[in-house]
Amino acid sequence: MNYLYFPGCTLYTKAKNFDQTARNCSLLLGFELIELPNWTCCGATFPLATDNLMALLPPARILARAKEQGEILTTLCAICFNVIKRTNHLLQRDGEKREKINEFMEMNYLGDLKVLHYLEILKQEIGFSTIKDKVKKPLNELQAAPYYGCMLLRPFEEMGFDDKERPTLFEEFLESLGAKPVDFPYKIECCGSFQSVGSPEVATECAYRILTSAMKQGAEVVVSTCPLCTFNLDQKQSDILKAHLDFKTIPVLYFTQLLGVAMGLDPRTLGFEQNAVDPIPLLKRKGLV
Amino acid sequence: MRRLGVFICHCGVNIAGTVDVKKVAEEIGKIEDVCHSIDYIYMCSEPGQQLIREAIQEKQLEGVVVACCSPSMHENTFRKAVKTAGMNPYLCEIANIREQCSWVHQKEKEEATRKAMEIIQATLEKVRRNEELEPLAMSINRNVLVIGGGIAGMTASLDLAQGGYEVFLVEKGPALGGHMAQLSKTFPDLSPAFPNLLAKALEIVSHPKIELFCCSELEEVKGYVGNFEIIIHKKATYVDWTRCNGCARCIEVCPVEYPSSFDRELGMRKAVDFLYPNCVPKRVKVTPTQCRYFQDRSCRKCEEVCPEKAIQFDQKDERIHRKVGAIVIATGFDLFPKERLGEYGYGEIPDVIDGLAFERMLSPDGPTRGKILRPSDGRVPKEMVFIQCVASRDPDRYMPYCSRICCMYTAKQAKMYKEQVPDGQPYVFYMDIRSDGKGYEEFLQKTIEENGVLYLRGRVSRVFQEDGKVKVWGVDTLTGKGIEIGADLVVLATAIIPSEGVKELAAKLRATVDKHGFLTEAHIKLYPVESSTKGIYLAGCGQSPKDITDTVSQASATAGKIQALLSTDKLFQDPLIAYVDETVCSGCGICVEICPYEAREMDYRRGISIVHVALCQGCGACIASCPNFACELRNSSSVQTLRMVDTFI
Amino acid sequence: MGSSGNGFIKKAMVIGGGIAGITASIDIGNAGYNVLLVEKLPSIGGRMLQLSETFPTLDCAQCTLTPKTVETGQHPRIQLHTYSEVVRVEGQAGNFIVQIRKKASYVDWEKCTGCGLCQQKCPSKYPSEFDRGMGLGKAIYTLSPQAVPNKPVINTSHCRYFLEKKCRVCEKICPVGAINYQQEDRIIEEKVGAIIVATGFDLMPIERFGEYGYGEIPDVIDGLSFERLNSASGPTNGEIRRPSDGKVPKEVVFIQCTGSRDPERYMPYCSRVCCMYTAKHARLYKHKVHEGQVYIFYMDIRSTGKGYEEFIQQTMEEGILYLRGRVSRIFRDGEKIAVWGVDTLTGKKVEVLADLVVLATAIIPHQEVKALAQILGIPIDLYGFLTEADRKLKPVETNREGIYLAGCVQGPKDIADTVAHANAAASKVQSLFARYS
Amino acid sequence: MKIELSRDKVHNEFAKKVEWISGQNLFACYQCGNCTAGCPVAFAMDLGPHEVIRYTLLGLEEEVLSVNTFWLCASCLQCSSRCPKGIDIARVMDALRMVILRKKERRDYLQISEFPEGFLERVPQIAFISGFRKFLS
Repeated sequence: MNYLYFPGCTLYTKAKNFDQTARNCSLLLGFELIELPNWTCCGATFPLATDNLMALLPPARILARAKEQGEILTTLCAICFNVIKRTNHLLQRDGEKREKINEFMEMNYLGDLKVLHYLEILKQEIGFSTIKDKVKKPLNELQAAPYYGCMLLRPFEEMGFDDKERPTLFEEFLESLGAKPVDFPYKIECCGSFQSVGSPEVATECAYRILTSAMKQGAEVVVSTCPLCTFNLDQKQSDILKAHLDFKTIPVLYFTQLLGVAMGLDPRTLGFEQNAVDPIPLLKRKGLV
Repeated sequence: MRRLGVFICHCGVNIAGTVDVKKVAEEIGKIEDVCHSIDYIYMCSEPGQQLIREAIQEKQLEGVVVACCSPSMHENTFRKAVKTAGMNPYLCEIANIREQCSWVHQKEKEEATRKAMEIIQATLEKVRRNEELEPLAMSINRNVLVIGGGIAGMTASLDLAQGGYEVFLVEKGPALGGHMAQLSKTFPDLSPAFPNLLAKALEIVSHPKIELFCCSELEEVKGYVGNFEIIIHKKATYVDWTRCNGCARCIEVCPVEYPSSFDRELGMRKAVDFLYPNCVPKRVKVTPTQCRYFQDRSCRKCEEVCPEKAIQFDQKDERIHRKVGAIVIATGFDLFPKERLGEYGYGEIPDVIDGLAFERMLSPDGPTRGKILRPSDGRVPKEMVFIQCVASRDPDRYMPYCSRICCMYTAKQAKMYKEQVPDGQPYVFYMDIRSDGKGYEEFLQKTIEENGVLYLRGRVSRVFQEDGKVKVWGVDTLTGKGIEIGADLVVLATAIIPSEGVKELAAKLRATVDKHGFLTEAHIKLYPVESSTKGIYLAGCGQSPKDITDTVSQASATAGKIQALLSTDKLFQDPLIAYVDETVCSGCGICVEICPYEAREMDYRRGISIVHVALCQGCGACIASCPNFACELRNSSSVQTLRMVDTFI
Repeated sequence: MGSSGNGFIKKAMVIGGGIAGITASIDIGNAGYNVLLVEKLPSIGGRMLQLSETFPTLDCAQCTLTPKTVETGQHPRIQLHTYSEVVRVEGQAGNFIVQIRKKASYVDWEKCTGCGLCQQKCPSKYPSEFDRGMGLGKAIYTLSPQAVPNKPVINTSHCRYFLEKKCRVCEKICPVGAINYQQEDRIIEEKVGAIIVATGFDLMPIERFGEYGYGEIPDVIDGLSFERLNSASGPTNGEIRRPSDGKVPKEVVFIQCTGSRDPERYMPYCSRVCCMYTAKHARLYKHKVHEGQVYIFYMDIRSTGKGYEEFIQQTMEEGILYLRGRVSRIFRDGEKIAVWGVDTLTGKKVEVLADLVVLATAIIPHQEVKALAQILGIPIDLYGFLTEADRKLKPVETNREGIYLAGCVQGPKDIADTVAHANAAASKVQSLFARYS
Repeated sequence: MKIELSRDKVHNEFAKKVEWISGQNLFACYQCGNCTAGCPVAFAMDLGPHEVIRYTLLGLEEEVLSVNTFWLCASCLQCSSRCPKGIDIARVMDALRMVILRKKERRDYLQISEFPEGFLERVPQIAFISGFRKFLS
C-alpha cells in the first residue's frame, strides 16, 4: 500500500533530510510515500479568525486534490498536519463555509479524506509490532524524550491524535525502535512556535524549560515530530547557553532520523550535520553509528 | 455494700493509646466492692455490651461504671444495655476517660492512667449512692402551635394537618404568604411565585384541622413539652371577618391613601384595605393610625358602603386560650433597615431601592404592574446597578454572615430586567458568586452568558446623586480598576436579619437566639430544626437565612419531628431532677427566683417551695442557692458530689 | 401500627444507610411505624463515617454519628438489611411489593458474635476502599470497629479461599463456626407503604482529570482521602502524612471546583460542600502542622450556611492563602508536585511546588442510582441526580406518590441540609400514613 | 485606574469586533484564570489572557491593544483545550491581532528589514510563514 504524501515547505527545503529519511524508511517498511502532485503551501497556520476564509483556501485545495488521488493523505510536519486536518474537519462540519469555499474554488470537496500524520500511518496502517520486527538496529535503550508539542494534540476534538494530557503514541513508537521513552511533564508544552520569529527570547525560554525538564527525567536525546519544534529545541540551544549559564546541551532529533538509525540507514544519509547539537557522540556511545 | 462492675473501653486507640487500660482494670479490680473489672476494645459495640450484660447476670452486679467516652455519646446505649440485663438503668454511670482524659493528655501517659483511675473511683462513689429511678411519664396534648404564616409556617401547618394533628396557625399580619407573597418569580425556574403560594393558602383556610389566627401574636406561654398553655393576642381588625366577603367597595370609597409597606413604599394603599389583592383570607382590615374615623371621627364611608355591615369600629382585641403539645417558630426575616446604610444613600435617593422593592416592581400585581420604572420620575432605567452583600459579610460595620439568597435573586432580577429592557445594561457588584443549590450555577452562568449581565467583582464604596443620575463608585478587582457608573436605578441586596420581635418571642418560649437574633438550633448538623428547648421547633429564616427550597424542607422536617413526638401517649423524661426535703425547706423562695426554667414554685399553703417535675431540667441552680440545703438533685446529691470531689483531692 | 383496614401498609423502606437514611429511619421509627433500612455496604453510617471533623464547629464526625448508628441498630422499629440491594419494586403508595437481594456475606450473622478474630487472622491484605486505598483492609472485614451491625463479610475478589481454594483461616479460627463459604445471595420479599431514597453521593474519580495527572501521582488525592488522612481512625491515625513516602507535607495545595462548575469538560453544577470542607481541611492541617503553608485555589467562596462565612474569614485570618483562580496543570517534579495556577486578583500565573495536593472533586450520584430510578419508576436528571416534584415547594417528593428523596441523591448538600431534607422526607411519610388511618 | 461604565461602553464596538472575529462570547468568561495558569508564555506577558478578556469586555481598547499578550501568544491552544466554559481563548488572541493588523494603514508587528543578517536563511520556512501570517498586516 502506498500513501499520498504532503511534504510541506520546510521538509521540502531546509529539512530535506527529514523528508528523505522518511521516504527511505517507508520503503524498508514496505510502502511508498507518493508525493502529492502540484502541492502548494498549507498556509502554515490554521486561521483562528472565524471570518477569514481566505486562509482556508490553500489547505482546502490540497485536500480536494488529494481526494482525487486517494483516500488517505499523510504529512510529516505537525503544523501542516494540524492545518490540513483542522480544515478537513471544518469542511466536514460547517456546511455553510464548505459551500462557500467549494463555490469559490470551483470544486466539490466534502471533507471525506482521511488525514493521518506519518506516526499514525506507522501505528494504524503498519503497526508498531511490524516495525519492531523490521528494526535492524534496536536503539539500545536510548533514553529518548518524546516531545509532542501542541499541533498533534490540540484541539483534541479535531485532531483526535491521542490523549491531550497524557499521550502515549510517541512512546510506543520509540519503544518499537528499541529506545527507552522518557516521560517528562513538558512533552505537551509549547516550544514557542513562530515566536522564534516574533519574540525569539520567549521561544528560547520555552525551549530551555522543555529541554531541562526532559534532562531532569534522564533523557539523552529529545525527539520531535515537527520541523519547527526541532528548530526551536535544537538550534536555539546556543541562545539558551547565553541566557542560562547552567544549561547543558542535549541532542534533538527529528523522529524520522531516529527511525532511520533503527532501520539501519547509512548515518551519513540522515543529515546529522544539520543538527546544531551533534548527536553523533551519543549515538556512537550507544553503539548505534 | 453494693456489688459493682467496672468496664473500661479502649475506644480503639483513642483511650488505650494513652491510658494503660490493662493496669486500670487491674487496679480498680482490687477495690473491695468492685466484683468485676475488665477492659475491651469497643464497649459500645454489640460484643462489648454483651460483656456487660453477662457480667450483671453472672456476678449479680448492683451498679455499673463504664469508663469510656463522654456520657453525651453513649450513656443511653449502656443504660439500655444494663436494663435488658435486669438492672435499673440509673445504676449505670459513665466515667469519661476519653474527652476528659486520654484526648487531652496524649503526651502524659502515666498521669493520664492515674487520672483515669481517679475518674473511675469518683464515679464509683456516685454509683454507690445512686437510687433506682423510673422515667417520669407525662400526658401530652396533640395540638400544635405554628407561629408565622409565611411559606415555612404554611408548609409546617399543612404537613401537620395532613398528618392528622390540630394546628393553630398564628400570623402577625392580616393574611398568609409572608415575604413569598411579595415575590415576582422564583429562581432558578423563573416560575411565578404567587400561584403556588395561593394554592397552599387556600388549602390552609379550608383545612378542617387548621385554625388560622391573623393579626395575631403569641402573648403568653406556659408549660412544657407536650403541655403548653398559650394565649394568643388577636388584634382588632375593625372588620367582622365572618361577614366581610372581600367585595372591596369599602376600599374604593376610602379617602385615605398612604404608602404601602407591602409594596415597599412604591405604591399606595387605603386605610381600609387588603394586605394585597388576592390575599388569603380575602378580608379587609382598617388601619387605625391612618383611618379618619379613628383620628377625628370625621369619616365612616366604609361603614356606610359595606353591604354586609361588616365594619366594626368598636371591635376589641381578643385573648384566646389554647393548649398545645409542640410549637413551631416560623417567624421569617426582615431586610436590613435602610436608615443604617448611609454610604449607599439608601432612604434618601429615591432611585436606590432594595431587593424586595424591586420584586414588587417586577410583580404583575405590584405598584407598577410589573413594569420596571424608576421611582423618582417613572422612567425606564437603562443603566441598572445591583449591589450584593449590602450589610452582609461585613463583620466590622454590619453583619458578618452571608445572607445566602442574594446572589441568586440578584441574578434572577438582572435576567428579568434584561428581558424587559433589552437595550438596558445590568451591572452586578459581587464579592463571590454563591450559586450552590440544584440548578443554580447553571442558571447563573446562563444569565451572564446569554443576557449579557456584567458581573463586577468588588464592593461599592459610595452611591450618590449627581446630574439626575445615581453615581456608583465601585471597583472591579479583576482588572484592579475603580469603576464609576452613572446609574438610573440601583438595587441593593440588603442583609437578611431576623424579623422584629423574635428575641422577645424566643424569651417567652425559652428558646435561645444567637448574637444576631437568629434562633439557635439544638445541633448545627444533626438537629437543625429542634431548638434547645424540648417541644419548640424552628422552620425557615428565623433560624438562619435560606431560600424557599431549604425553607420548605426545614418546615416539613419540623412537622415530621412533631408527628414523631406526639405519636405516643406519654412522654418520658429523665428523672434526674431536683426534689425538696419538705421538712427542711423554709419557704424563702430564693430557688423560685433563681430557676431559669420556671420549674420552682411556692406552695403558700404549706409554706414550702415545690418542683414542677416536667419543667425541671436538673441544672442544679436551686440546689446551689438553697441556704438550708433543702434541695437535692436525684442521683447527684451533695453527699455524692462531695465524695466524688474527695476522690480527686 | 401495621396495615389499616383498607390494606394500606404503614411500613416504610429507606434505601441507603448514610446520615440521610439513618435520620429518616429514626424519625419514622420514633413515630411508631416500622422501617426497613436497606444499605448496600455491610454496615450503616455512609460517607459521614469517613469524615474526620465537621464544619463549622470542628466536631468529631464519628462522635456525632456513632450514637445515631447505635440508636438505629437498637431501634425496635428499624429492621436493618445491610449488604443488601433493592432489585425490584412493584405496586403503589400504601402497597409496594419490594424485592431485596441480601448479598452473600459468607458469614452466618446469626451465629457471629462480632469478636473480630477472623479479621485479625486473615492473611489477605489489600488497599481498603473505606480508607480510599491508603490503608490496608482484610479480605474478611467490617467497615470500622464500631460498625453497626458489627458483622464481617468476605470480599471474594481478595479472599484466598475464593481465589485459590486455600487458606480457610477464618473458618478455622471462628469460635462459633459462623463462616460459611457456601452461602449464596438471597432474595427476600417485603411489603411497604412508602419508600425513601437516600443513596447519597460519590466523588468524581480523580482518574478522570488528565490535567491533574489522571490519579497517578500518589500525592494528589481527593477530599475524602484527606478526611481519612486526618481521621484518628484512618490509615495514619490522624497524622498528616503524604501517601507516597509518609513525609509530613509542608506545602499543601487545595484545588476547589475540580470537575464542578465546568460545563465544557465535566459537571456544570456547583458541588456545594467543597468550599467549606476545604476551609476545614486547611485549618485542621494548620492545627497539626504549624509551620506548613496552605494554598487554596478557588473561584468563588461559597459559605452560605449558618456560621459558615465566619468560619471562612477565620480560616483566612489563620494565614491560609486563598488564590482566586483555577489550576491548569499538575505534574510531578521530583519529590514535589508542580502546580500551575493563577491568581486572577493580581492577574499573575502562580506556580507552587507542593508536597501534597488535595482536589475537591465534584459530587456525583452513585452509578447504581440510574438502575434504581428505573426500578422505582422515578425520573433522573442529566447528571444522574433524582428529580424532585417541584424545585421550590416539593423538594423531597418525587412525581410518584409514596416515594421520597433524602440527601445528596437529589443534589449536593451538606450534613445540616441533608438532615433537614431527611427529616422532611420522614415527615411526608408520616403524613401519608396518617392520611390512611 | 478608573473606568466609567455605561451600556455603550459595555457593548463597545471594540469588544463586539473581537467577539465577531473570534466567534467567542466574552460574557461567558467567569474569570477563573485557567488560561493564564496553563499558558507557557505567561511569564513574559503584560497581562494574562484572562485579564485581556476582561479588559476587552470593559471596553479598555487602548490599554488592551498596547499590551504584548496577544503578540506573545503562540496559538498552542493549551488555554482553549482546558477552558471550563469552552471559550477558544486562542481565537480571542488572534482576533486582537487582527483588530490591529486589519487597520487601513499597515501595522506590521515585525519589520522584516530589521531581521539580523542571515536570519531568514537560518530559520525554517514554517516559522516565518506562520510568523508573517500572525504578525504582518
